[in-house]
Amino acid sequence: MFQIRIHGRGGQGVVTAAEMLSVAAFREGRHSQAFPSFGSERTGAPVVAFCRIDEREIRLREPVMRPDALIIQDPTLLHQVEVFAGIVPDGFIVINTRRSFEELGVGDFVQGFHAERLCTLNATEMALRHVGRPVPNAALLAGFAAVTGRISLDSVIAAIRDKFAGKVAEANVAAAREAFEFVERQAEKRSHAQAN
Amino acid sequence: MLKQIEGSQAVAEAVALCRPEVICAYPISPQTHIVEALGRMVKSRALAPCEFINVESEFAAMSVAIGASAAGARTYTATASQGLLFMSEAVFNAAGLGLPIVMTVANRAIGAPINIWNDHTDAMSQRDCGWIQLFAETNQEALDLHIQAFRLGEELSLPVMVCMDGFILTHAYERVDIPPQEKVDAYLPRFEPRQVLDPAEPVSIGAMVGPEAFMEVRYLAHARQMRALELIPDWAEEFWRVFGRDTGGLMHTYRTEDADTVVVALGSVLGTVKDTVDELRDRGAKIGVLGITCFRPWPAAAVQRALLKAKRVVVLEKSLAVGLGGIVSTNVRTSYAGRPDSVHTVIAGLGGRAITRASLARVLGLAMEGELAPLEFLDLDMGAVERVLAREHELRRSGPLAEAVLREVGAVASRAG
Amino acid sequence: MAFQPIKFYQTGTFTVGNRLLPPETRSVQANMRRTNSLNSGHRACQGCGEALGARYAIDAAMSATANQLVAVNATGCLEVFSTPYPETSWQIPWIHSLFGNAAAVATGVAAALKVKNRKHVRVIAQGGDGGTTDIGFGCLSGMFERNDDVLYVCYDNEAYMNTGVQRSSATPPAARTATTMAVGSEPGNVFGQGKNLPAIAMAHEIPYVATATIADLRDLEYKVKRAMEIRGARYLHIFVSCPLGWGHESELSIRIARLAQETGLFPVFEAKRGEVTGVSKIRRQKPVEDYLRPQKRFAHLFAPSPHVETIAAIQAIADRNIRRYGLLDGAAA
Amino acid sequence: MRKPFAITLDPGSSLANHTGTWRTFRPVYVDRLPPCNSACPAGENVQGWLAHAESGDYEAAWRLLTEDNPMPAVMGRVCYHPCETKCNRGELDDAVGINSVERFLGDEAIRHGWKFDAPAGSSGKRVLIVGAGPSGLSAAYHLARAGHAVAVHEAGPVAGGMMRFGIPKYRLPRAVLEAEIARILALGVELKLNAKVANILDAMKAHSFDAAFLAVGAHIGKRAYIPAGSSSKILDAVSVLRSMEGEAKPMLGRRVVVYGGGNTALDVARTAKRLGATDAIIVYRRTREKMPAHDSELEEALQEGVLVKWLSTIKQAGESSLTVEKMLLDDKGFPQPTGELETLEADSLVLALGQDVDLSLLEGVPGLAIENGVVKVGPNMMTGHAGIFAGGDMVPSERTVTVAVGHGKKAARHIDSWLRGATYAKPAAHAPAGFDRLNTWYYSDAPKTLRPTLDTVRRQSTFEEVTQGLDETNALYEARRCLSCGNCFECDNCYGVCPDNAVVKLGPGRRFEVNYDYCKGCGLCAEECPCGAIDMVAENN
Repeated sequence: MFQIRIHGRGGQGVVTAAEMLSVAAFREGRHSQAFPSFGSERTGAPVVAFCRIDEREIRLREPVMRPDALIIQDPTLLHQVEVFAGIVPDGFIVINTRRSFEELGVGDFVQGFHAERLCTLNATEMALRHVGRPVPNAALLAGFAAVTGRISLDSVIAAIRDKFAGKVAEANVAAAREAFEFVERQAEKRSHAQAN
Repeated sequence: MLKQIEGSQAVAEAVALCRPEVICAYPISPQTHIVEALGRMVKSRALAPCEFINVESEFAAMSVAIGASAAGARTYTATASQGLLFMSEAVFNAAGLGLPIVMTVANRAIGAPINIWNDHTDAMSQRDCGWIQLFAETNQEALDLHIQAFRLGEELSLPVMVCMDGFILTHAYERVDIPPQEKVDAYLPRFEPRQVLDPAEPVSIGAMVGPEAFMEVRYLAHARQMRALELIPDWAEEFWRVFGRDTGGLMHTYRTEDADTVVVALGSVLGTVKDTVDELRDRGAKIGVLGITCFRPWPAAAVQRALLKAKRVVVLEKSLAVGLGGIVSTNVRTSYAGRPDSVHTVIAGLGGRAITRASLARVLGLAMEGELAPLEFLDLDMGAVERVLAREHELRRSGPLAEAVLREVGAVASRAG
Repeated sequence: MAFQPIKFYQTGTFTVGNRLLPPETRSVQANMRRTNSLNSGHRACQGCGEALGARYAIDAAMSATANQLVAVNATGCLEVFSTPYPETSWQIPWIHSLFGNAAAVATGVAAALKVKNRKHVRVIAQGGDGGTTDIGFGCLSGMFERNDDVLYVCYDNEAYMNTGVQRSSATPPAARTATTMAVGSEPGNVFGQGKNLPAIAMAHEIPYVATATIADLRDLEYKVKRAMEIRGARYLHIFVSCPLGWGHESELSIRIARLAQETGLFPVFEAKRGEVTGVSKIRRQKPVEDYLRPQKRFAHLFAPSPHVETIAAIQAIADRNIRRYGLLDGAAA
Repeated sequence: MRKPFAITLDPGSSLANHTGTWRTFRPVYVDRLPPCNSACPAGENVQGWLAHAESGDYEAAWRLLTEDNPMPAVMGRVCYHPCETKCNRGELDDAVGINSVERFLGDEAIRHGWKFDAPAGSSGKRVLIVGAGPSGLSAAYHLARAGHAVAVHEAGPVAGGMMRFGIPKYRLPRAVLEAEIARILALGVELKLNAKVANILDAMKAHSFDAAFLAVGAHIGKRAYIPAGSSSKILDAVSVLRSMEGEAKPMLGRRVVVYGGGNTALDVARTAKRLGATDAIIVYRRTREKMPAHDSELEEALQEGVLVKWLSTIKQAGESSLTVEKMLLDDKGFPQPTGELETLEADSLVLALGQDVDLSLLEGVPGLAIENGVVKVGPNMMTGHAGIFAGGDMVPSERTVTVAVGHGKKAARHIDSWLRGATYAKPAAHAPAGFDRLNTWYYSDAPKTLRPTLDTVRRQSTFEEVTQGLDETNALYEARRCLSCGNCFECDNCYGVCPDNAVVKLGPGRRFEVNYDYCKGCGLCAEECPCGAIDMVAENN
């Protein structure tokens, strides 16, 4: 079972992200479960959502305590909430930021992680460009897809279209595509760097 | 048809498939998504003919439902928590009048302190109101139970409450199989009311009944629920034949064949319990699970059979009978004749406190070692409790309790657990 | 509206029937084939104004709807005395649910009838002043606001009679009840604004609001008939006297209701969409004493020593009504 | 449907619960005697015939009226209607115009030529009636309808008695009088004119009558001693009025003085005016309050220019003048002379001091008693001599046409019984229907309609009828002002106001009855009955 935890703030589509992720996995014939950290949070307050993906029926209802992957939609949360709590040693971390892990001041923390499982991308900027609003979730999901390879970009796009309609959907799709390519390119660079 | 959708959406689609004629809605979390979805369907005529009525309170919601049902319409509403308590008088009345209303209760705690998260206190507070109470383990079961509920209620002329854990199920996205309309129509016949307000055949419904007949009326209510105990398994089976799913019924057992220890629970927590039990089994423990689907009427005989071989029973429940302990466990004891001491009550998940495999494994371990207290509170911060008690002891005006506890545990509202 | 003196007839339209009037202008109650919707054998007190008002209203509604009627009843005297197991006095489809939810139950019935294409069957909700102005107020207001197709009839006897004459928000100033005893320096009920439900109903701007008394049958029947010609939320507030609770002789029930109107203490009018469109003028104005004296609930105003100021204050209420509604000929409506 | 036990019940099942057992008082429908009926000297069922008139059935009304009084057209003109004086409606607004409705019915009957039903059969008995005045004609009518052979012997040349010789044309047109007399005669009554009965016993024997009713009236004008010169012109009122019916009108001159205070005095004065007198002066000993004449008549007379000298007596009559003495009322109200004299110009003096009865026909009748110039009769109108009855002005009583008609009816009833060897027992009268029993709220406001009157100029010059009749609409209106005191008129109030549906409506004309199985005895029906036709009676247990 693969477990994802998504951190963000109310209004950033954190819950929607988890739901889209589950829909994407469902489209690939897998069982999945998405649920919010049930609360009455208002816009701006820290929010958490979860997603589980498995080949068999998922019965577990506890919150994700040991995530295999983290999606952090808002880097300003890093020092407010224990976003890394319970992350597995070789887990995936996707952060919405224009800076690097080092610049974010969590370089030491991610020392032990596989470099290729760490990913930062400026999803908000991409969202603003394509969607016109700072809703980074679609782009981040695409980034997640790219860095984890757990789901295909097509599934993410299908999930986006399942959730949104018309212009909004296509704008998010565009943002997703850009994010996916961006992360792929980062990976290539990294592998070249290693090669050399 | 398989869909990856939110639990509330799934229930809304199930209700729509049952062709309700009157739906009353009053918003309260976490029930809102269900009636919102139904409202959309009625407005778009996807669900027709149907009257969707935005009422001014839960009390009115149930009252409108009473009127609609008495006039022969298939009637649905949904509520939770404070809402269920606010409509309580009408809830009892609907049962007393024998009106087959179906209501979803998105289980949620009862204040004060106000708390919007999940537990079973709301449904349990109404356990003696005369309604049939069914608890869903998954969204698929929640969906299926609604279809069964209309069939059951209308046949017995009794209202049915379908309980599903608030947020945990209502807001969870998972895979559900939405049955085709023709199958639902085949399973659920037209509503043929036992009594109806009709000028062609006038009757007075809701007469005042004195001592000379009240006992009989109440006995008949009981008898009707006893009859339900016989019918529910049959209909679950018929449901299985039509839809190919073994959902509903009175209860479900999991790995209880050779179990010394049986965990009894209701609702969505069963999933977590089953996973925990698998882990314990892997470590060689002889443990199983008994999931209660039908809490009212209480399936005394069935539970008794299921627990026959068990040496000890751990009842995990999301509600507290303050001053007594467990509510479900009190019911279980009646079906565990002669060995009430071996029934342990574990109160868990009140007000949305997460119930984790780890914590479950710990208390079940204790149970199997015979170390578990008769009444246990899962993951209770005893330190915080003691510090509050100590302050109360010192100060007469020790301030509001809830705030005191929050201060002690230093909780953040958005904390995951 | 109200009475129109047809001078050519011995009694005009003041009597229930009047053999000299053409049949179509006689009252429903004069008809040998009236439905007696609330039938004999009920257990109401002798001279019960509510029993009378209920038969008047429901029979009129029955005749206006060709007997296609369903009634919803709030808890209270009417419900208790009409349907004690094993007997009911109702000849029509009737349901009692709770004290405070008659309006909502009626909404449900109306919704069911609509969805079943049976809109020709009409719905009446009825209750006493307690079930209407107090505990049932929320549901009533909701029914008004949604403009549900229900006629709500309030039988106002100005206190909780079923439970032993306790004060309701419809209890008039100075009146003695079991919870506003005639003791102390200001005996009886307080002088408050009260809860003017017809006015509150009008504030909802529902299609039709009217008041009536059991002393003016023709007017009452006219208003029920009128209400039944309209769709949507309608409210009829009927003043019904209570020999037990008010402490007057059983044969005076109608006379006292008439005095309530003739003093101006109970204005009789009708309103459409929140605007008063008709007023029953006072025929022979009477001082409020005439109304107060026969009722034991006001006895403390006259003995041992007369409370002149209190009586004057009650007269002032009557005078205000007369001004506000133009109850006297020549007075501004 | 398989209804849930107890909470759902079948309609109307409470009929099994007989709430009548709660009752301590029970409503009972009663009939009371309305004041109009009880006040009518002719014993008319006023309320009864008004009820028919209310519903527009004038013939039915007329037939019921004439059960008691065969001359409504006359009554509607000359009756002083004590019924209206007693009418309960008088306490509400104005009394119902019963008299005007009666006249309307009478005139309708004449207009349509309605006839009385022929006698049922013949009794074989013969009755002699002496005098064709109101009393005699009334008796003749009732006896004839009872099947007896009736012969009326009238001394005068025409029938009518005082109705013709005492009441001037302008109050009672002769055509009306003759029409109603003709209708009575049409029943087969034999009328002999100019047939003065010298001795009643001989007359009865001669034509073998089984009984006799004497109604000769009082036609002899009273004289008073007034010193008078030979040339002074003094007449008596009766002769003056009688001569009005003949060819030669009385010569009264330009200045006429009438002495007396009764209706006759007024009739004479008003007649004098119409005959062209410039002055018609009534001299009366007492005040207006003491005057026996009816106020309405005095009013009309004054309107027509008749003058009255109150508190005056005539001392002496000269050739063309009278000496009049002023009087003063003593503390007992009797006029006392003051010695203060004055002279009054007068071409003639008419004495209207009352009338005496000509009793000559009674000489030698054994057992028959006479007192103050009138015949004593028992409660059954029979004189001291078996088989001889008497009524009208010749027996002690108020002398009005209506009283006379009443006597005729009463005597007829007793004569009829006497002839059958029985004694007539008057059915017991109902208790009175007082105003206090009414619930007047229910009656519409409806002031009385006044009958139109002829303008004064023509009243001074002609003998046209002064008071006109009502047309159909206002007669109907007037009839409908009746409160039906004490007797159910089917307003349906009791049926409507019973909270227990315990009053049963029996249908038009059949009134109501109480279903005592359910009546709780609240008393609303009695309280809200407009006409007081329901009593609350204590249950005896």
